Amino acid sequence: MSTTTNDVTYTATEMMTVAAARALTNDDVCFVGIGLPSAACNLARLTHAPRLKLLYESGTLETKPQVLPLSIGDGELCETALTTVSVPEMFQYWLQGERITIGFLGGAQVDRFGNLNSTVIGDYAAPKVRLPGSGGATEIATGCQRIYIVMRHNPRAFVERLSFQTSLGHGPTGRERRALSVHTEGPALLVTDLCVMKPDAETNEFCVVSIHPGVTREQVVAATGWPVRFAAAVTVTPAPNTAELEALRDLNARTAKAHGSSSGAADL
Amino acid sequence: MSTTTNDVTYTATEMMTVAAARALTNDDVCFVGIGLPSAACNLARLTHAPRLKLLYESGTLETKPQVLPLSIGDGELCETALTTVSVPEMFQYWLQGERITIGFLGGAQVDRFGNLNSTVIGDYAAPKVRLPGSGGATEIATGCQRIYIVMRHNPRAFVERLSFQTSLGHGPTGRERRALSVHTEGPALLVTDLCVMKPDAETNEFCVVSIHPGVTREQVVAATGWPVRFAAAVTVTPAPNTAELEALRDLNARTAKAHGSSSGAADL
Amino acid sequence: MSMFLSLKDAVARFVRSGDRVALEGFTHLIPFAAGHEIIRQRLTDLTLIRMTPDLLYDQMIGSGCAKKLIFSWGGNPGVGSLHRLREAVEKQWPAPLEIEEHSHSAMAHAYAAGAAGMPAAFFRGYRGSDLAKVNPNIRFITCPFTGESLAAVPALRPDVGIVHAQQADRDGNVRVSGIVGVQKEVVLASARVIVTVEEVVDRVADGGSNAVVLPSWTIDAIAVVPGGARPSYAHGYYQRDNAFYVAWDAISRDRDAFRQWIDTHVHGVAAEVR
Amino acid sequence: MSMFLSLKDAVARFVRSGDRVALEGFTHLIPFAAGHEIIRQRLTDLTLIRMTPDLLYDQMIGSGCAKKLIFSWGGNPGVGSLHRLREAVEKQWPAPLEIEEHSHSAMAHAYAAGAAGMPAAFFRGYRGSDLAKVNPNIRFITCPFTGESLAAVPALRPDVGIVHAQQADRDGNVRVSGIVGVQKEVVLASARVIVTVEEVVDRVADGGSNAVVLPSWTIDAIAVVPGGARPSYAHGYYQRDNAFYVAWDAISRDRDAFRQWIDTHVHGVAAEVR
Repeated sequence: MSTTTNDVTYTATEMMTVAAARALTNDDVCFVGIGLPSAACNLARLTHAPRLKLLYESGTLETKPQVLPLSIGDGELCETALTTVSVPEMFQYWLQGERITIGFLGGAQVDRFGNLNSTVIGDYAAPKVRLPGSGGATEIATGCQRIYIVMRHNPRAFVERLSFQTSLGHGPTGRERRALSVHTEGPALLVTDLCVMKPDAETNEFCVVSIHPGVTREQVVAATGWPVRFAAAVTVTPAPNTAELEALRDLNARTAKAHGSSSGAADL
Repeated sequence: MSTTTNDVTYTATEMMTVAAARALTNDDVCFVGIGLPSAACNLARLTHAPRLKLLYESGTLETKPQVLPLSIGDGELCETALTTVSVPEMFQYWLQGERITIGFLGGAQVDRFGNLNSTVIGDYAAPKVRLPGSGGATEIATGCQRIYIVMRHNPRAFVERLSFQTSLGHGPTGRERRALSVHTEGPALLVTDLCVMKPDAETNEFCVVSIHPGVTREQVVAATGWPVRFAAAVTVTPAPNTAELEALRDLNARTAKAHGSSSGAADL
Repeated sequence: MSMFLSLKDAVARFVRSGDRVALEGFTHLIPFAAGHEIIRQRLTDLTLIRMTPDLLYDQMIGSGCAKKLIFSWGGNPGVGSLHRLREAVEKQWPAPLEIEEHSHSAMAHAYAAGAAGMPAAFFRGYRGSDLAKVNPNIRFITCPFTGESLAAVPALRPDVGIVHAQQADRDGNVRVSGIVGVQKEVVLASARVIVTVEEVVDRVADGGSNAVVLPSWTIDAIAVVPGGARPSYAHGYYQRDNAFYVAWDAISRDRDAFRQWIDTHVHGVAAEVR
Repeated sequence: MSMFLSLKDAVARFVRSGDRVALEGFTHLIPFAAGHEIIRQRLTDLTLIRMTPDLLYDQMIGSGCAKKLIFSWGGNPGVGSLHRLREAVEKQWPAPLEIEEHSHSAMAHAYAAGAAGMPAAFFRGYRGSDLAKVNPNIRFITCPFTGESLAAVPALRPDVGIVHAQQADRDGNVRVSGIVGVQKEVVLASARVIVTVEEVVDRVADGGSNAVVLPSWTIDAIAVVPGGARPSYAHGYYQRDNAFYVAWDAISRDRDAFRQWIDTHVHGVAAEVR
């Protein structure tokens, strides 16, 4: 699907990536996952946030890849890093040590409070679909100051009830973080290919705050498995500008050339 | 004090250092402290045990110093090491990970079961003499497969009752290691400037197994603060041979030249 | 103390059916050659341990080597699912596969605890995760100073740890560069250790360089296997074969295509050549 | 994010009387210049934390900076006692000094726990040692898997961590080489961080080198102080002044000789010159 705004034509994935990138600042230290988060983080670094610090769980600190990595441990990440530490050190000193301001997460399922499932669909002992599992997600969800979620919006993914809660968002009733002595902020932003959502200040339920150009409220409602709420003032997400699109497309082109495919931008 | 045996003249400290060095083999991995242990370990490496592995708590693994270090973290140790790790890694992966076969310890006081005091003489809260403290000793005592103790023999040091038990030997009654779930062997050798002692197989009490040339039983008894026992067959410690003495004196001479004093061989 | 052996002899001597085996390498330096030798020697009933079971464990599980998997993320990085792993879990083919599932943080802490001679690892983890409900090896303790609840998992202490590295020196010391993952930890945590290396060099370390060096006395066998991490990569030697990771998706979707691939590319190759 | 300041300004801005302060360096890279600046600025009531309080802490304790010492080995390495420390403990001069005493393993684990955001460190330690009887911060937990008793100590989280290092780059990243001790851990465990360095260089790291590098965003202030670790040493820059360690024994035995030395060599020197 592509959209044209002010003579600029872009895909829904490009809109999503640009919207996620805009949330990042020069002061952030990001724990980056492969796929959409990696594209968004590197786009931010290549545009408005050149001093953004990117860390990958392979132990690469402050890495500046010229192409998007296919895996979390690509050589490119190490060669362009300030330094590379062991994986235990990454999880002990850097993630658990709360050095990270933003953790990016996705998953197969998200609920209205930003809780995430990346483990199984169906029963754990006899799953319908066995997913990759937690990886770093479970502790990223509690160890980073804030969590940004990036996911494609459809009713199988945006569900009333998770099959399995791999990673804590605001908890099943939206209020569990404090009870679990988790003092980090939790999910603060949910960017999809249809809209941008933020948690309600009172209830922590994710509500739509802006809708991407060309998308309707009805589409958002239809794509959400719970009765989705809209903020009092819903805006239209500013469309990608030419500088953002150019940087993103250059990055994807370099990546495709380096890897022989555009798989760097695949979700997983 | 010097002794002459078979035309070879040597000091009591030389005899002690040589006797301790002889206990080490090519298969050992030693956790080395500064002073007498360092001299003994490097003497062994420079004579009969060239493949002996020496580790210092500063994180230097398999180091081959040409001169004895003055401190546990001398540059010489790092420059001649296979590699240097952080101090937490040294205590976590190498000592606690039970990679070490022999730990050398000394102290201000030892009792008949090889328990050691390097903390205070007198009351802890109002000490007569404040000593340096544990350093690595407390966990060296339980983490190494075996402990060798090297100390100068006198009644103030070889005591009936420690002021403070900094490091576990065989325990106050000689049987505490197992009760504390410590499965390493504990003190297996005590080398002094008068004799060599080993724990009795039944009671774990240190008994004299060999007396250095020129030393009498009466001297050993007078220098020991508890009623010291002698093994059924007490031998005379073989005197240092010329090769051992030459290697030790060369090492001490190189050390004195490098440091401007012979302080590398000082006890602490 | 390490000895230089052929890969065939190293596996024959140090790996037994029924062992708890960890082949590690965090995307980088995955010991494919050694894993293939395990398949070739038809070892079975292994408990396979690995943070990121990927193509190599997909191949070993599909070949019937494993009875249990301890892991924290099972996928084909950047591509998709592991079809052999999924079929073992979802359809018990070629055999049922028991799984013990953790998070990366837990596995990393558990390897470090194994290396450090601890019975368990303690960390701030698993808060609000259902993983604690399905894995009885996830427990909690109370901090004796703050009263806080902290996660505990058993230390990982494999019977055999296998890693690939860039270099060994003639004394059998090994050096790892680039993304070092949990290579040091799995070596130090394991009762028996095999390391495959790209090459043998005169010196693996220089004074003061703080390199990741594994002394010879932490290793049992070293096998010189150039390319031993392909299709993953070895920093400074060769790149990751990304095309193979993509191609594996189709190969592994189909049982027959998978069997054929293993017959041709594993059983059909001698250990020394691969 | 680190900023380059003069040592005087760095200490004035980031160290306050009453702080818990750790100046670390395991024989190597001891931040003498920074400690002297603390004496010069007449800061008091500090809780001084250090595995091996040696000459620098002897000077700071004798100068009345400290109310408490957390440590694991207090001596003049290779020489003998610390007379100022002993007089503070044995005779309460110049003031009573509370001590919290640990083993090296406990201190190393406690710094690592501080860096890792843990409330406490858990380890196999203190078995059969009287230290657990005199230090209420040594406690024990039961392993939830094996039932074994394990030692626990609170994580060390200094208000200020101060280290010396060889190099900073222009972006304020710092590199430590040689014996790295607990330099990384104390930096990551501390709320505020000052690093003194020998020099500023273009690049502190190369791809894949696994060097000990501290990113600029883990540091508050960097002061360029060539020789800032003397009389200890800086690997690759200058040697340890062993003669001074020996000479300190006589200087520090006598209160007047000590005072004179501090007046001349600390108060009598400007911060920038030292």
